Amino acid sequence: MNSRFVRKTQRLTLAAATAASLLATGPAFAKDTVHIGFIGPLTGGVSSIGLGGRNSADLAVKLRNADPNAKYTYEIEALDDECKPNVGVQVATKLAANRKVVGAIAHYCSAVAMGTVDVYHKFGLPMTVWGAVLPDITYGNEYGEITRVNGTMINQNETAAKFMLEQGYKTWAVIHDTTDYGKGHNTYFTKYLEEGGGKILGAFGVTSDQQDFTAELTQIKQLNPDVVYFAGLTPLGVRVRQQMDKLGIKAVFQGVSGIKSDAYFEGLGGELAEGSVTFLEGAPAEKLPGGAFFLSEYEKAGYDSAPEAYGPFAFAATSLLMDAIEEVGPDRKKIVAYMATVKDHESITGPITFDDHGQNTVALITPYVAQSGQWVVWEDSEYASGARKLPGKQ
Amino acid sequence: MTDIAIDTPSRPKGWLPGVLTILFVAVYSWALLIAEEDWEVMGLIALAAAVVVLGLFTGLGNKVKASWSAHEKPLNLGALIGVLAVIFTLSDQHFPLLMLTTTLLYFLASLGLNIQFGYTGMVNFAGAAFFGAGAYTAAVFGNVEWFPPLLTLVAGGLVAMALGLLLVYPIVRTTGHYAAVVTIAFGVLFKTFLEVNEILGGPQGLMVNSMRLPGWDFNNSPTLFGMEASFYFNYAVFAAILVAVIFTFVRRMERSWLGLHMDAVRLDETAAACFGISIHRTKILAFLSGNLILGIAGALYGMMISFIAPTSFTFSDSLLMVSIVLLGGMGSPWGGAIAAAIVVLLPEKLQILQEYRFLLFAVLVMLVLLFRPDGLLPRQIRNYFPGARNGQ
Amino acid sequence: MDIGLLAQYLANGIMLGTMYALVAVGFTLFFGVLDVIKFSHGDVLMLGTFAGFTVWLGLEAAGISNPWVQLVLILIASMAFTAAAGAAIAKYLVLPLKKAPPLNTLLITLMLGTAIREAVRLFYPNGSNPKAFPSLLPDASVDLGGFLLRADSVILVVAGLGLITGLNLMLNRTRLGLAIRAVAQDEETARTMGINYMVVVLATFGIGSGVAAFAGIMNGLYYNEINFGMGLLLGLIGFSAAIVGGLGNLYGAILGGFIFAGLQVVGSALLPFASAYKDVFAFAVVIAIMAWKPTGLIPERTSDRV
Amino acid sequence: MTNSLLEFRNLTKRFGGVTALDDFSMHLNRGEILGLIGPNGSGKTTSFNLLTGIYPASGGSIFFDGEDITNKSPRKVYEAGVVRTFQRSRLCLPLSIYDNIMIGDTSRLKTGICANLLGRKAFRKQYEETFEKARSLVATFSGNLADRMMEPVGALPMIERRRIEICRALISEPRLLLLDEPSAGMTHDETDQLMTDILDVRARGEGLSIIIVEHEMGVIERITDRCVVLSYGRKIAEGSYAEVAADAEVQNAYLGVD
Repeated sequence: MNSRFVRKTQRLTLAAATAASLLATGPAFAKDTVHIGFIGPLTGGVSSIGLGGRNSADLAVKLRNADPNAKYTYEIEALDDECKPNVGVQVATKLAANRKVVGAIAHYCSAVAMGTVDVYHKFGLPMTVWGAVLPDITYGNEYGEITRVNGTMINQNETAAKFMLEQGYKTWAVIHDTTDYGKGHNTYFTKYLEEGGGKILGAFGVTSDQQDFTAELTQIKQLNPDVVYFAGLTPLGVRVRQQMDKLGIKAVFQGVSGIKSDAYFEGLGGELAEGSVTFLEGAPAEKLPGGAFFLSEYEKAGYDSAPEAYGPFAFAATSLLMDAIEEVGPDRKKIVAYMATVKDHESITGPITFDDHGQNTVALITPYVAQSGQWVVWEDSEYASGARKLPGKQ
Repeated sequence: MTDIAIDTPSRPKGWLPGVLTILFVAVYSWALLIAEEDWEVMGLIALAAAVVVLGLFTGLGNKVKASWSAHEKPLNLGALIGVLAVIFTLSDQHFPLLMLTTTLLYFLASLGLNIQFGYTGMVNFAGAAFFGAGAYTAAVFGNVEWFPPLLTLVAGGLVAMALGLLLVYPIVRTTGHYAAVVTIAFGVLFKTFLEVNEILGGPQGLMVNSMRLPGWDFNNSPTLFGMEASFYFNYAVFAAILVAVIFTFVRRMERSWLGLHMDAVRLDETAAACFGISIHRTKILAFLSGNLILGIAGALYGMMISFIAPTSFTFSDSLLMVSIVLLGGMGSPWGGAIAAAIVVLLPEKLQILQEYRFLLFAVLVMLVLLFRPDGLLPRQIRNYFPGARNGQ
Repeated sequence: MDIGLLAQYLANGIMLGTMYALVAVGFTLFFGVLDVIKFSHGDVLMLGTFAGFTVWLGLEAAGISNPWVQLVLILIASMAFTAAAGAAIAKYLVLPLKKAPPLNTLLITLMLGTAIREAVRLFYPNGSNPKAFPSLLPDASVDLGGFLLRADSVILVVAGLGLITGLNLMLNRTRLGLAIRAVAQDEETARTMGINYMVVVLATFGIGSGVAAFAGIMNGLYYNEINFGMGLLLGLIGFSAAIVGGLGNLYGAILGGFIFAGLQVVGSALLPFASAYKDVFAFAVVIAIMAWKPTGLIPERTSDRV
Repeated sequence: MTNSLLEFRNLTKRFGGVTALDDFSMHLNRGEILGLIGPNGSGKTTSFNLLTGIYPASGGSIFFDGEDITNKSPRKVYEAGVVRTFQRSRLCLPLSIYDNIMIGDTSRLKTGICANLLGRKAFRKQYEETFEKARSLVATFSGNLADRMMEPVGALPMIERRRIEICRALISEPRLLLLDEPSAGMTHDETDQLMTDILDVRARGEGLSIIIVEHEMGVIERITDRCVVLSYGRKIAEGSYAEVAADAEVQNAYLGVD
């Protein structure tokens, strides 16, 4: 484990312990308050992820504020993009137009991030993505303001294609939402799957708030694929999975990182969810270098919802931003310059290194399977051990 | 001939109350726009309430009204100058300018709806769709290199008008609830179409290029007296002037035979037809000119916020626009201005309200409909040439 | 087209049509007695469905888990709650505006719909998120060559059609039905004949709303998901269906409901593009029908007295 | 040119199964005042509605000044010179007296967008002229209203509204005026005054013909040249007031003996 990280962790724990005495004696000197922004889907179908992200960012700020060595007091302004691009642009503009805000951690929904990157660039606000996976968010522009701590969907789909082919499946039908997110997943998955020899029997685009999939699924049933690959977010995924059952489609339900949330089980119940497969970049929090520390602090803080899949990334992004501010001061331009130099920066998700597009490289992809009402890392699951079987396998 | 004028011209109504109102409103909006703390905003709202009560019970309001109708032209001009003055004092503040411009554009949209709904009685539940049609047109034409952006604005209006043309046939043939279903269906259809149609960005939306005048990109920050102003300054000034021009036209339309025909059609189609008023012509004219204004407002709005998506133009947004007209008072353009300010600014300013805004406005409109159906600033009786002695 | 596929689409169309017709008859009933459009209908339906959902949560917590018992209790609670809400709206919002222009009623109920929708979103626990509605009906199914006939779908359709038939019988065979029809025909005369106007109006709004709640529960059982926005589209479709059919009588609403469902199914099955275009198609046809028959397919008698 | 200004030929109107007007033929001479009388529901207002194009006729035809105007739009009928008042007052209550009267006249004025919005000088001239015209017309009926031209009609008592409605009909200098129960809700003296005023206006211009539907037989007796009596949609009598009043069938119809 990284030694500097441990030092910092100890420092933080120490800080927490002495917080009471500090409060009693009063601060030795008045720190300046620095405002940073957080944007994510706090309401709507994917709000559990957004709230997890916000809580994690909030936790990072709380821990830093308890640290007597921090130069500034941080205040986080959390805004809701509702996973809608236009709302995202609205709140991003609001955040970026506010001069007090020097940096932001933003977006889980790729479609939203695609709309807002121009706003951050226009206002020169450094923004670090904590959850959106579409490659174009960092690679589709030359904006120095935009960085991302989590991985993109490219690696995810490469692993996914390879993994599923290894399981012996031959044919797929694709349902993707028609945002850049769903289309992107479809593109990369198709590419890697066909390179690996898999066959796509049909692909269907659906809108992100569609209710009824009878038409698509009826056709899919006729195609009779081994696997239904779904590229979209949880609420849509729940509906598709449900209606697959209604029409008697027995294929494996393979999702993308967008369905890796607890809401998937709340929507479906354990029985229907059972055996769904999904992929997430990065190692599971418990297995991450600082993951245990993060999870225990998160629990201690008493948030009423889980950090979810991208909480650790939000925590890491927020910490990174605050590290930058500590280093260069609360100045947008300087922070942007600092971000360009980030290399092997410790975080609870592992070292962060930004390439020339501000993209962190997260090579590790973890497959998950739905087992008894929760997402279980494939290697640890009864499916890997052979105690349970995915549909269509002997 | 008996000639006892009600208002004896011996005591001409002064311009002072009007000017003071403009000054007050200007200072007030400035204060409201830059207020940041909730208590400041609360205080300002309380002040506004106090002023309204004062105006109602001391007769001050009537004085302002009288002053305005006696000196309408100079006072309207004064109001424009007031808005511009506020814009100048806020010239380097991004967010207040953005809000001010949004208010102006919603006001503009309400003028369009007013022609349809307030005057002619054709309720349009697809206001946001036509507004969106303008914005999408701006997005499409804005990306065409050779297309002059000023014309994009006009194109936005024309496309909204052309879409209106598609609906004109069912709309003039139907009345009441049956007509309502036509616009409602269109509003839903429009949003769904944008969502499923990938050419126009699908559910994700589209980037919109900025407004440009010859030699001037609106996304550049102008320099004023050596200070760098916000790029929203461009939009604010442009929107204010646009609103002034269209306001003048809408006012003239109201104060003409066309306006009279619209009222006649709204109040009694059968009687209007019996006096030779062409119901169809009047309705078509009202619907299309209303859409033209909605489209223009939408186009500029799209260019300003630079990103649009189908979810910006939903049925709920259309309802919000109808709310503005109802809150302000049907057929009352100034009422629309006040209502637009309330609907746009209040939730932005009072963060607590942000989440509750749709609920708040829905309840507010219900109360207005139940207890003050004429709106906050009820429409005045038509006066073709205010200030003129004739007829008074 | 393959027979199995065709059957699947047909089954889907019947299901949706029944649901829409149940919503549409409410609009027709309200319009009949008061000549008003109560646009909050869809959102009242949503409210009723949430009430039913809450009852289900309560039953689960209380350990009553027999699906049939649950279903009956949910239906009763939901329909009763919705009926009460509908009657209350009639009493406090619709009747006070009786003398105002009819558009005002449309507007006030539209706004009420927004208010209900927003209130559920904001105040129901975790209300902005979709809720998983339980499957309470047996999920047995018969595979008929590519077409899966499910017991729950059959039960839902039969129950829905039964309810519509019952409603029709009630209108034509009972004293209350007679009174409702009398008021719809001519309020003044009905009053002079000793019909308690207020009771009839409130009963009509109650019945219409209760029937809609059934559609809401049906929707929940079919899609296994409810959310605060579900009433908006259902209400819009119900309204369109009632208008397209013609506000004059119940058959118009039923016809309109099935036409709309038919359009959606045709739109999703036969159009050469994504099935999401089905609503675009259906609403476009609605507009076209309005252009062709400005007072609906089964028009009401004109009442503009000169 | 014939002497008859208006002619109904076998006019029929059915609503569903109800025959509101049955094979009704009559004519109106130029400059004549004709009383159209009959019990409630006998088809008087219906014949007005057919004549003004509000309802399409089920059969028969209407000739006005030698021209077939059957099923012409209300607008065309108005343009031919036929105006009417309504049984239930149909004024636009929120609008001013002037506006309401101008509704009766504006479609003959220039209503193009350019003329109305851009050429405000010319528009103003038009406005000032019509204002004087409307005002002097109102002054004929009610001197006190002539100074309140910019007040909303809704604030006026019913009687004044009736007068405004007649002004609205007369402002366009029509050739045929259809009065549908003008005296409803008025006292005897007020009715008398109103009739005198109408005759006054008629005397000023040239050849205004009038058809009046009225229950007040005193009025009919005083002002009409001729009467047509309807019962259950059929014409049962025609002639001077004295003649029809003496007709047995008419008496039966009114007494309800049939």
